[in-house]
Amino acid sequence: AADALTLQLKWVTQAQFAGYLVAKEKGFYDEEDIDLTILPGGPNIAPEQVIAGGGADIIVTWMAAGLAARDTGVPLVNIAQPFKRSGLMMICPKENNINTVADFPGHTLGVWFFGNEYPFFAWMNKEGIKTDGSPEGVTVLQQSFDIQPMIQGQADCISVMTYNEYGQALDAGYGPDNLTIFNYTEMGNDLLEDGLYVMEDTLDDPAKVDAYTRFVRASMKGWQYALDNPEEAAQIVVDSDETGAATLEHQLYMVGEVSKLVDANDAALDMTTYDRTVKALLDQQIIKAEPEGAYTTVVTDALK
Amino acid sequence: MIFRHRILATLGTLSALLAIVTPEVVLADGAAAPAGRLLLLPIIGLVLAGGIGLLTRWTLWQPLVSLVLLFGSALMLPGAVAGFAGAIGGPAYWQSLIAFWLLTWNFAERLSAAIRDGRLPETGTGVIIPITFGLTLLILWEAITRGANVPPVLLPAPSAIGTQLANSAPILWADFVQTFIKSVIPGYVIGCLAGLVVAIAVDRSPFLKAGLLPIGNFMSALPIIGIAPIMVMWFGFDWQSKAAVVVAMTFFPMLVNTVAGLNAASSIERDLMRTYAASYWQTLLKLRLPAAGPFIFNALKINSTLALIGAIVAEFFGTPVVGMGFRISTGVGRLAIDLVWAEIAVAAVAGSAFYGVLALIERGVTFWHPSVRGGRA
Amino acid sequence: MNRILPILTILLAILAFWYAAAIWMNAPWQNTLNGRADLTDVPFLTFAQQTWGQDKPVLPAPHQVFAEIWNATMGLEFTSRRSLALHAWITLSATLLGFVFGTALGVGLAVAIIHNDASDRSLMPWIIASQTIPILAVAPMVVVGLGAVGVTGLVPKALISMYLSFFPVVVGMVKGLRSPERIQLDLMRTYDANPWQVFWKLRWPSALPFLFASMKVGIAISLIGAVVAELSNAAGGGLGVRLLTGSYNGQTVQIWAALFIAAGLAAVLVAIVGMAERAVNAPNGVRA
Amino acid sequence: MSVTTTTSTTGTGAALAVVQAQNLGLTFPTADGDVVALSDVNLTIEKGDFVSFIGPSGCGKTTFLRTIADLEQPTSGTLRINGQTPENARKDRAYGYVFQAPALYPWRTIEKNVALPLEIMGHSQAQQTERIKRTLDLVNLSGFEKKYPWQLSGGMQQRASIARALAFDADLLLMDEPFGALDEIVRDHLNSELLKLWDRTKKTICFVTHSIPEAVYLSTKIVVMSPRPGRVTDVIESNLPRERPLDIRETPEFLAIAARVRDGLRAGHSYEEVV
Amino acid sequence: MSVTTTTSTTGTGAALAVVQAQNLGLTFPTADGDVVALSDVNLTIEKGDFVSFIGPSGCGKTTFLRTIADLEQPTSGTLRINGQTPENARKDRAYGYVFQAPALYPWRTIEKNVALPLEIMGHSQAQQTERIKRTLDLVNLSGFEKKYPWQLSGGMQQRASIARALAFDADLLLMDEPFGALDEIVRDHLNSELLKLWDRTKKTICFVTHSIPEAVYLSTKIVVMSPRPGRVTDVIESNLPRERPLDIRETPEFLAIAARVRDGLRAGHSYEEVV
Ligand SMILES: Nc1ncnc2c1ncn2[C@@H]1O[C@H](COP(=O)(O)OP(=O)(O)OP(=O)(O)O)[C@@H](O)[C@H]1O
Ligand SMILES: Nc1ncnc2c1ncn2[C@@H]1O[C@H](COP(=O)(O)OP(=O)(O)OP(=O)(O)O)[C@@H](O)[C@H]1O
Ligand SMILES: [Mg+2]
Ligand SMILES: [Mg+2]
Repeated sequence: AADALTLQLKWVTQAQFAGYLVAKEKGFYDEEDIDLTILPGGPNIAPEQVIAGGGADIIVTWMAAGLAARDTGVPLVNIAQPFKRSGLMMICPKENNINTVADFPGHTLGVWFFGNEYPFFAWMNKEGIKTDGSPEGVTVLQQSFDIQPMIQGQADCISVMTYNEYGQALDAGYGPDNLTIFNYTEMGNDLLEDGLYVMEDTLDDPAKVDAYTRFVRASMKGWQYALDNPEEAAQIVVDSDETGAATLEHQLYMVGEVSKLVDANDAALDMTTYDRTVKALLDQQIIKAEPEGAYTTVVTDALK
Repeated sequence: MIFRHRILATLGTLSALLAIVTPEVVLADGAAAPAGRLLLLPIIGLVLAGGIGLLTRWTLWQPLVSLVLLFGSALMLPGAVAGFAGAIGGPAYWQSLIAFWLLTWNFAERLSAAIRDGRLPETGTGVIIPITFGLTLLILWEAITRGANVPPVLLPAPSAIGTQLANSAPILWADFVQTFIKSVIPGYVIGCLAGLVVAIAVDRSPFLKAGLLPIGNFMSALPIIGIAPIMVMWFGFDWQSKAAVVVAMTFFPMLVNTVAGLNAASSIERDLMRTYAASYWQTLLKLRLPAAGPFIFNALKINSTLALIGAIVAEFFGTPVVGMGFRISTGVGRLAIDLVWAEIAVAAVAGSAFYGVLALIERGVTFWHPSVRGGRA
Repeated sequence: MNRILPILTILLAILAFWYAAAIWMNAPWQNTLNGRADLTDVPFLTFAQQTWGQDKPVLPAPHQVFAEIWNATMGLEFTSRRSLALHAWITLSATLLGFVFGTALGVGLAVAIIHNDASDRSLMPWIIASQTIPILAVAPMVVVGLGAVGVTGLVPKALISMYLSFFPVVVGMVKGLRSPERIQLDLMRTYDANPWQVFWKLRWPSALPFLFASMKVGIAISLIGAVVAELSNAAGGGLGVRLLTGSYNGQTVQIWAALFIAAGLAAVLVAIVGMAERAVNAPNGVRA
Repeated sequence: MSVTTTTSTTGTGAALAVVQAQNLGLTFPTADGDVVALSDVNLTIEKGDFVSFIGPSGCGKTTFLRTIADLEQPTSGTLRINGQTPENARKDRAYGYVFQAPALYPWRTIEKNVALPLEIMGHSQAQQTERIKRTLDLVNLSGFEKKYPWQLSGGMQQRASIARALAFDADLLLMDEPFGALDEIVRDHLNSELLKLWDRTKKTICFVTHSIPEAVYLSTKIVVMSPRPGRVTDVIESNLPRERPLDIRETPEFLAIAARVRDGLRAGHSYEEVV
Repeated sequence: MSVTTTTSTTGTGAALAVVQAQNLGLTFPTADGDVVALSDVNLTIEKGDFVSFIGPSGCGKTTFLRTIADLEQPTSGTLRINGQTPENARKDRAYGYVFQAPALYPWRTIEKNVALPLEIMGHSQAQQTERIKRTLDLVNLSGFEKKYPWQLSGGMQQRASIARALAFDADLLLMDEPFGALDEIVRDHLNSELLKLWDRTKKTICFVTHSIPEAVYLSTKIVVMSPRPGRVTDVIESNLPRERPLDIRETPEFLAIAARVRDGLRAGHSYEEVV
């Protein structure tokens, strides 16, 4: 019989996960003899918690959150890293007169928490800007998952993902000419985003490792197909969304943006970004010790 | 009554013995076995003595002493059984937990019977029972998380939560001030007052009653979760939006209860007021509001818990980086589940204290109501 | 007719207020938009219309919300995932299940508390404490925890509804079951009625008004519970999920539409409990 | 036993009439058919009258008092209190009412219950204290000021409710079996106190009782009613002097009136046939 | 007026005693001091006795009945019902109780209210129907079976509550002013019905009343009580024959007993000094 696997996504069903959705829809998992269940996430679902509780076999999460979880005793291991670059940005409307990082102090910045806050704090830490709300530092707001705080003027700068909220900002009439944009990748402050993680002990089981390998192979095939056929991929995403919230237009935009971050040919972890991620986390004492065995190449090696 | 006590006592004692005299325990040969077995003997003695003491009842102090003995041994049971290598999570372990539960229940039954008969004073002894129950829950929780090996990221053990509670006191305090003092209290006061005033207005004017009550019901039945993001959009990130959510949340129960309470005065009581040609306000103040007292307190108590939930939930949709709701949501994301539960514990204590104060006031104000007067007319 | 008139008047007042508020709240953004488009001296009426027609307004105008509700219910097949009717049904089923659980649990606990001193003393404080646990914090853990043992779908949501809705029922029922006058209880005592008889012939009938008052609060809260549970788990749909996704995408119109359907649902449910109350009271001869 | 005695008192002296009922009728609709509580009642009560109502239980005595008090609306006929509608009379606080049940508020002490009408009618604090003391003395409840109603015996509760109705000085007193739960001694005592009060203050009193001697002893006019439908069957004017020592009850005049009342009562009664 | 009359009836015949009280005392603690409701009560009631309790309001009559019924716990002395503790007697359903207030359940019709004890004691449906009909007939409430309590007059409610207590055949009847709200005719009627019932069934009856003629007419034994603290001041044995036509009330024997009761009542009364 097919190997049953459950994949817990980091967020709601959207084109950020197009590869997996397409692979499932196109039967790539069936071809690899994998019976995959995809669980959508949401703002209150911590994938790390789900996998620790045994609710999933594989999760999609950000490296910082994965390593932090490993540090608190959930032994997560990265088995593949389709996202090579970060989609995270901070945008500030021009009228707020923020043009460089030096202009930040005294302003209010919107940040997502729930495991998404690490890149921001790593960046501020690197720049030496305090985040405690003092006059020489910045005031941090827990931001909702949209661009309302910017429109409402509640925050001077807000966090966006290139493939999602930035699109909302564009729709709302914002753009490069009236926004100051801080792109984490371009600044070299990017931490690794969507990777695939499993529990460490399962890797002792060769049958499991084999199943993971087939899973990753099918997933990468899905990514390739999605990047090649953006329209069809967007449609598949919309059809997979049980909530009926996803719109074709927005998903199409998202596929386009995500394609800039994903490398469909290579699932392997990029060690420079990995090291930078680890260093940033260590600097901030988000993790206490250099992680050991937080990634494995057995799966990606087997793909080659 | 007494019959049930005996059954409970017998069952408890028997199942405690059963837990000890399992092959698992008796034949255990782990490292801890010899020492553990030594410990078992006095426990068996205690259980037997306590059990016999429970089944015979000569004087007041005698069952009490045996109860304490029994309760003490019950407390030690799971620990002692767990002392055997591999016994954690085994049948003997669970058996001892069941025994523990039965014995504690018996303890509570006995104690409350003694209070009811006047053998023990209400003040002082009265609080022992809920505390015992709480402790029992905590012990069971601890034992189950350990026994069943529940991952701490799903449900941490109370001991871990306690440690976190002690370590993060300043954070917890700041969160408490932000959420409870700044959001809950003003929101609660405004919401309850508004509910009361609207209920009186609605009751006063048939036009409003016909027009506003259905629409008011509709509006205020909005699931607050939904209005939370809207309130954040309208009132900003800080406590004002949370207070607004609390207002919206406490309004409906107060409205419904007060409207019901204002109809609680009996017809002869109203007739009396009619014979005095009492004005509307006089009837309201001297008859209908006092008669509505029990209903209004009902709403106040329900609201005391709703308010806290409302404020915390609203903080999920955007806050400054302080507040109980903020800490809980980010805590889950960071897998700092013990901090989350520490925060929950603070919320529970604060909410219970809030409720308790209201219940005390209620006893004072509606002393005349049969439900408060109780058996003694 | 004289029941409709007041409602209509108040409704009209609210609508007027709402439209005015929409102009006021959407104006800043509209000004920015117009500024960007180099539009100046927009006549007030046109401006008002603009504020009522924004894509993602701070406060959507009533007609936008109702158009969305109409399109998303009548305009679509029931089985379509975009159909609000479908999502409302998903939420409703969890609400009802949770409400039934919650009422049963609440009544059961109240009965235990009334009849057993030890339960009264030990349970009541903890029942209260249980309600001070912020449910949204626990809901995801419940969903995750139950998911880990393979319970998914309707039941976790219903459990959360139950958790919220049993409380008003316990509080109300304890009060109601204790409401008989002393003399009424004495009468039962002279018959040496057993607790079961005292319960069915005296306590229960006197508690009925309290039960219905509590159930009205309980069913509204039960709906909130279902929505909260949906917020923690986007899988499976429901009004909560619509609220959530609407909020990610800044789709205020969608949020409001989901909210109105939820409120409508709550109102209908409360009304149904009210009807049940009247149906039960009629044969009991309770004076109107 | 005909209504002729009644008609003789209507018509004239309307200017002085405190209560004037003409063809008064009242029907309660109930789930299983209408109950005619009052039908075709004609009655005039003049200022200073002491009128007792007597009749089998369920004949409409309470209903008639309630109608006077504007607590029930007649379904036919007219009713005038002091020449006004009952509603206006009520708003003028024209009467004090002692209900058949004590109807004390459980959250107020006895003293506070008696104070209730005084508070509502805006008496000063000093006046309140004085009147509470006086009326509680009158009904012999001194010493129980601070007790709650549920701490008193049935008769004490009833006395408290009498005190409450006497506390403010209404010119018309409507008393529905005020002494029902009291023993003979207290009753005699309160009867003579009530007579003194009435004589002194020239109040008009409507008094429901089941005791024939009490009715005869107290009244200037005794209204005998009969049930199904509730109607007035006899109105007996008493020619006893206004000053009435207790032993007047042994005089032949007294006994004659009592006999007439008893006959009227028995005639209106359905018992003789039933038993 | 001394307790000597009492002692003569205690001691002997204990085997037959239905109620036996020795040095019985009961004190209510209230917020502003204790109320001594009963003090040092000695009383023996034998099987077949018809005992009336008479005394000023607040003297402890209700409290004594409630103590017999195991609704209050004595604070001193002993009390035996049929040789048992009051609790066991209650569990044997040894008595029927008519409260001073009707205490009908508002959600039940009159018929259903009367059925209540029958349901609880597990009578068959047919038996219930038959008994309801019989007892409602007895109190002359036929035709009101389907009405709710609040649709009845005060006296009718009281009669319904009497019917309820008579519906199941208890050997001991405790009646607290059962006829207080009834007119003389109905009262006479119910008095003689009650006497017949008592004579026929040999029940034991404890009867609180405020009417001296009623007490004398009905009783084999009249207990006079006085208040503050509540105590028995006189126990008067009546030597009237068991069969008592209504006109027995004019005989000298009757009047003599009535006079003694009135004296006892007056002596126990605090009025004479107060007024
Ligand atoms: N629950 C109570 N708490 C405090 N005091 C009480 C209570 N019940 C009765 N009493 C007091 O006990 C005394 C006796 O009351 P009880 O009801 O027995 O009088 P009673 O003889 O029946 O009077 P009545 O003829 O007016 O009914 C009274 O002084 C009353 O105030
Ligand atoms: N609210 C009501 N609904 C229906 N019927 C009623 C209502 N109130 C009174 N009645 C009926 O009206 C009739 C007269 O009742 P009322 O209370 O006036 O009698 P009453 O003369 O005061 O009797 P009692 O001496 O027993 O107090 C009765 O048959 C009663 O059943
Ligand atoms: Mg009446
Ligand atoms: Mg009494």
